[in-house]
Amino acid sequence: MSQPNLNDQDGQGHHVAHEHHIVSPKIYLVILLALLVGTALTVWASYIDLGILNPILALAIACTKATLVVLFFMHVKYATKLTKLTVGAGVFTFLILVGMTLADYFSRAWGRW
Amino acid sequence: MSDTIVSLPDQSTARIPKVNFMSKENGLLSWLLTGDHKRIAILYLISITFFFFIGGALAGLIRLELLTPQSDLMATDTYNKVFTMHGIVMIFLFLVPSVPATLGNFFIPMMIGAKDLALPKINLLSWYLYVGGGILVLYTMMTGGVDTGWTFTTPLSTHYVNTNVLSTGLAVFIAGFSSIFTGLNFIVTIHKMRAPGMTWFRMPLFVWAHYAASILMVLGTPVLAIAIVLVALERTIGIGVFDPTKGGDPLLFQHLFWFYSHPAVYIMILPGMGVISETISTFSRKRVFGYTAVAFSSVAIAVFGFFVWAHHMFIMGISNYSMLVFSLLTMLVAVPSAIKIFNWAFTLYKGSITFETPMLYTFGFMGLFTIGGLTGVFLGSSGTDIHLTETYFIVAHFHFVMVGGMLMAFLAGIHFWWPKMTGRMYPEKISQLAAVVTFIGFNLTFFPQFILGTLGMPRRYASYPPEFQILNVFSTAGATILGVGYLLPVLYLVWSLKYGEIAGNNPWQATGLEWQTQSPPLTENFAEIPIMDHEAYDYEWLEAQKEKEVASVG
Amino acid sequence: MSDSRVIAPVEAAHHEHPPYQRHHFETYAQQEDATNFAMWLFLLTEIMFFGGLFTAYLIYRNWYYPAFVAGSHQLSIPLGGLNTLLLITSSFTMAMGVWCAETKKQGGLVLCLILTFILGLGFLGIKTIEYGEKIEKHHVPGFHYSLQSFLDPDSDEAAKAAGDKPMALDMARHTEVYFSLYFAMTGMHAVHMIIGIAILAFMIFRARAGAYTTGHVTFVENFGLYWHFVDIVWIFLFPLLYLISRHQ
Amino acid sequence: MSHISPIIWQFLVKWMTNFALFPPEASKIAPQMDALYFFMVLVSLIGLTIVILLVISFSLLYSKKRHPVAVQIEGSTLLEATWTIIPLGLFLMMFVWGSLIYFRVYTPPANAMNIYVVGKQWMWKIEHPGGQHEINALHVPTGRAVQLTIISQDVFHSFSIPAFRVKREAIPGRYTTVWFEATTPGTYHLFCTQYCGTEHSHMIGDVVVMTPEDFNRWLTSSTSGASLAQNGEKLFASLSCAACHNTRPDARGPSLANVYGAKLPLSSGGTVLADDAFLREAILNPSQHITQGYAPIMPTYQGQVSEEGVIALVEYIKNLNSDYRVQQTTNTTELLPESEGKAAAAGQKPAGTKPAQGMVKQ
Repeated sequence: MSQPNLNDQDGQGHHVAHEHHIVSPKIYLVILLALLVGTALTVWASYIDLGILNPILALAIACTKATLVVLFFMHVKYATKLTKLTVGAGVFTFLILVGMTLADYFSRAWGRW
Repeated sequence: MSDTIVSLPDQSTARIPKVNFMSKENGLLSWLLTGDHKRIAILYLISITFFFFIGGALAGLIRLELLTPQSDLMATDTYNKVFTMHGIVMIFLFLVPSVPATLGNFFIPMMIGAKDLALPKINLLSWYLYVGGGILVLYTMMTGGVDTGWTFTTPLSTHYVNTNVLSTGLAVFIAGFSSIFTGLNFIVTIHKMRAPGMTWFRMPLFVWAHYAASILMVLGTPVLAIAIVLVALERTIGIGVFDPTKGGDPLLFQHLFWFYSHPAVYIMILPGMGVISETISTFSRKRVFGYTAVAFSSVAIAVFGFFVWAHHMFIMGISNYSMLVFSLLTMLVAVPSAIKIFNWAFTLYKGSITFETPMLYTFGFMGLFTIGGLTGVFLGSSGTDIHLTETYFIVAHFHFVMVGGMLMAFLAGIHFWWPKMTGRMYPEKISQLAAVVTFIGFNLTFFPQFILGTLGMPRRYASYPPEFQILNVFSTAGATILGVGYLLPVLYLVWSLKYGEIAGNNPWQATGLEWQTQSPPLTENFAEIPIMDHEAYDYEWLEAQKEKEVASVG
Repeated sequence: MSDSRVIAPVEAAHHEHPPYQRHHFETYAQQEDATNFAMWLFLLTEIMFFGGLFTAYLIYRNWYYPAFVAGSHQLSIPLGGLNTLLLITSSFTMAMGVWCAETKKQGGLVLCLILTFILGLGFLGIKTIEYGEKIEKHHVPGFHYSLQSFLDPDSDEAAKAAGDKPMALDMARHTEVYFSLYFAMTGMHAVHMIIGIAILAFMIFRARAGAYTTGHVTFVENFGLYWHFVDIVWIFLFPLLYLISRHQ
Repeated sequence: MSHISPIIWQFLVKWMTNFALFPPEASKIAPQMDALYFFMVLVSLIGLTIVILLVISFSLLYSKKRHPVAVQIEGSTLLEATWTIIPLGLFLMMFVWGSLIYFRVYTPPANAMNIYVVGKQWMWKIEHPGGQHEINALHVPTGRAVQLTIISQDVFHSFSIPAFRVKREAIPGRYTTVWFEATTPGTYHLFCTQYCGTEHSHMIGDVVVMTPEDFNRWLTSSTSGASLAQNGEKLFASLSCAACHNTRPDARGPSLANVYGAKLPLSSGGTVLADDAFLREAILNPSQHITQGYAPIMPTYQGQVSEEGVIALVEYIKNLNSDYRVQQTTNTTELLPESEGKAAAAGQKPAGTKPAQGMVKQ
């Protein structure tokens, strides 16, 4: 937790021990637009034959959109290290589950078992 | 008496404090709607004891059936139901919540100097979920039981049995959420509710162990939940995710199931290890040897615990490359446990040791857990796993860890904190007897099973070739002794509620914050929030405190 | 961050607790922090819950790619796309709702919550239409599952429009795995939506009484996190389920 | 010993005379696995002894009576490093040793004699290449590598022979293999070790190890007339496989002669080794395994051929060294009585499966 900030703009603001960012609606609007553009982009991209890149591109766009939501709508950009670590831990364990299971399936094709 | 550290107040004048968390409000509703972590812990203690004895009775039936090679006491399908219910009750309704939901619930806030867990309502909800799961399990038992084994192996559980898989699955799902909420609550509490001065490395190791176990609960349990949802969907509407006839892969279920169920064994054992750290320090009057190493080994077990699940599937057709990776990681996860054992042993070095009941259980834990852990390496090494897996060797191994380890630790903890929870001492002599009886009974029950497993006797068999009978007779005889060993504490602990000696604040002269307040504690735990100005297990600080008190009184 | 303002904290005397502070917390900030952290931990369990489904999806998509393509062609991009728009917009209105609560704009909060509620309902409505279509075509896995659309794509408008070729029977059968996952994943997502909408209704009721605009915004914030999480799940479900190889 | 009751006495005598710590070593791999096992037992005993000695000696030396005031010790990096590194080293050694044995058990030699095993609730069906069928029994010769190709017809089973120290899961929908070379004639236990439902504990049998001469005698005495490959040939004919898989220039499918063990180019790119598992997959899920140059027109035989039928077909294709026999079957397909081939092997759906499963409703 950061040190108390006495630079009170809200006048009657209640006490909070850490800086509580309020993200402005402008940013929300920009993010909304970015998400909508991302959706359009991902639909458009799926109609173009990019071979192996198709799913990768789709997932890349989805990841970008998710990151935007997490960072801004969910305020993680302004959150404590602990929250960031928590998100990281979630993604990490998710990747362990998906990655190590898939690794088993892919490597089954390499050997005779 | 110089061979004990027990220091009780003068029994002729001592009284249980009038105001404490139990006396504060009366009536059933004040318990059922409570937000007090201590009351919820007591509720949990009563309910898990109930389910422990149900599971124990089922274990008794299993041992009775195995007295003879034929399936003569019950039919094979009854036997299958009995061992399935034994597994489900013991794992989901006893072992997973045993230490965390009772002792952890009661003492984590007290140890870190908080008034309560961060989310008291969620804590109560978690108990209700537990009870809901428990009632569903009882309902399952009443309406014919289930015979999938606690592992719900597909496609057996989805297509080939006609028993109550759905209600059992729902019960496990619900009990799983109870466990998630408990773990979540602990993590938040440990992060956000520590008293001033209570830095991470001043926390008792009990708290560290629970922190590690909670991470596993929060991240592992949902995967079990989704696996069970998919099994239920497959049974009801026939989706084909695990069904080989539709192109699904039954092995995928194993992956998802063990992704939870392997970490689950660490959920079960880590809190027990936390108890041992407390008792061994208290009864040797010494700081735990290598505090940091023990703390980090808990976290290491939690982290590595997520990378080893496929060692349950070595012979089940995972790729040989996966086998290599998972076997290697399994060997790595064994190391932190070895570190803990040696650190505990060296905590005794140059201590001033006394042998009260919790310490006897602790010694029992150390011996049995060492055996349980080392035989785990037999199974983690892929070569010997081929021969030993799916036999009684496995059964013996996890009973050594779970019963020899966790249950011993649970009993050590219950005896250790009983004076704090109730304000009264348990009777020392008979409880020491119970500890010894348990240890003997346990070894007689489960050691022969290692030999049975090596000889090749498969697990989950209602009948077996006659040459295995003798070892099974030993095992059943041991189970009888073990049963006595487990019944004794219930009797004398209940007795002590009324007739036990008044314990006073700190009968063991222990250092934890929970001992520096009255017994039983106030609803708010402390008259005022303590300030932690010393390291954990600081016996010199404790001596200084005592001298200060004497000085102020004198 | 020039765009975002900082509400500055004021050191509060310890004995003056706001009414919504629970007794076992020392300060309100501690309570806020703790509940927020708890919500994040809960979302972690949600990630892992969906993680199992995504694992299954990725495995079978690799095994039965043609079946997944054909199955995906049965889904309507306009409906799915519209749903994505609805959900993203509802995420925006929810974020605005949190902003209104933080800046104590009661009217704005109620409006945002109602908009979120309507958008959420709209999403579920469209999902119902889509499910209805699947039921009509017997694409629900289970005993009445029909392979008609995949063995004979000319008989099926969606398959015809996508230019599907008739599939071999063995691969066509595996479309059932695709639809199993489709229903499991979107179904689980819909369950989360339904829970969210129920909580939203409760919150609208409370917000009109002014519950969240007195400075105690944790509940709105935490619900916002939940709602955004559900949105994120859909952000992945949409390309994974609807947009497999549309270029054929 | 008169005060010991006779029953307990008998019991003790029985125990002393039957006492064994490990099962008989009846295969080549068994002594190797036991070496690792006993090494681990030794390490465990030493480890356990160290822990017990530490606990007991410290308890005696530093009990409160003898040592009233504890000396506070923080820890010792050197000691902790010792008991981190030594167990780690030992565990890694066990890992490497164990993995070597694992690979040995699951890598059959090329010249191994192949026996098929089908697990179903609740019996083991063994099929020898010569057409000998066994239920819950397995006859094998000594001194010869025997490979088991195992599959389950319904749920997970596990084929375990403790005396050979081998075990392999029988998985529905997939072949698994294990091999052994028996050394000592005798009768040994055969268990199903994976819980598989009500009669799990009755899914046991005997493994009979015989000298090669005895084994040959047994083979000739228990033949059922047709070999597995011959059964496969009949099935091949009755399913009209040769209509496409022939050598005619306009053949719609690839010729199957000498296909076993070959590396086949796939139309999806890459090559695949045509082993048992591939042949099975190609029969049941043909469109996923299209050989280069051929159209994906082969129908699936999922639900039409039982696992035993597939085994017969696989065995037939394995032994197909020339197209001569195929030509013969092409010509004689019509001549074969309709029922014979199907009755021989084309089967019903796996028992216990719900009837609607895997059925196609159109």
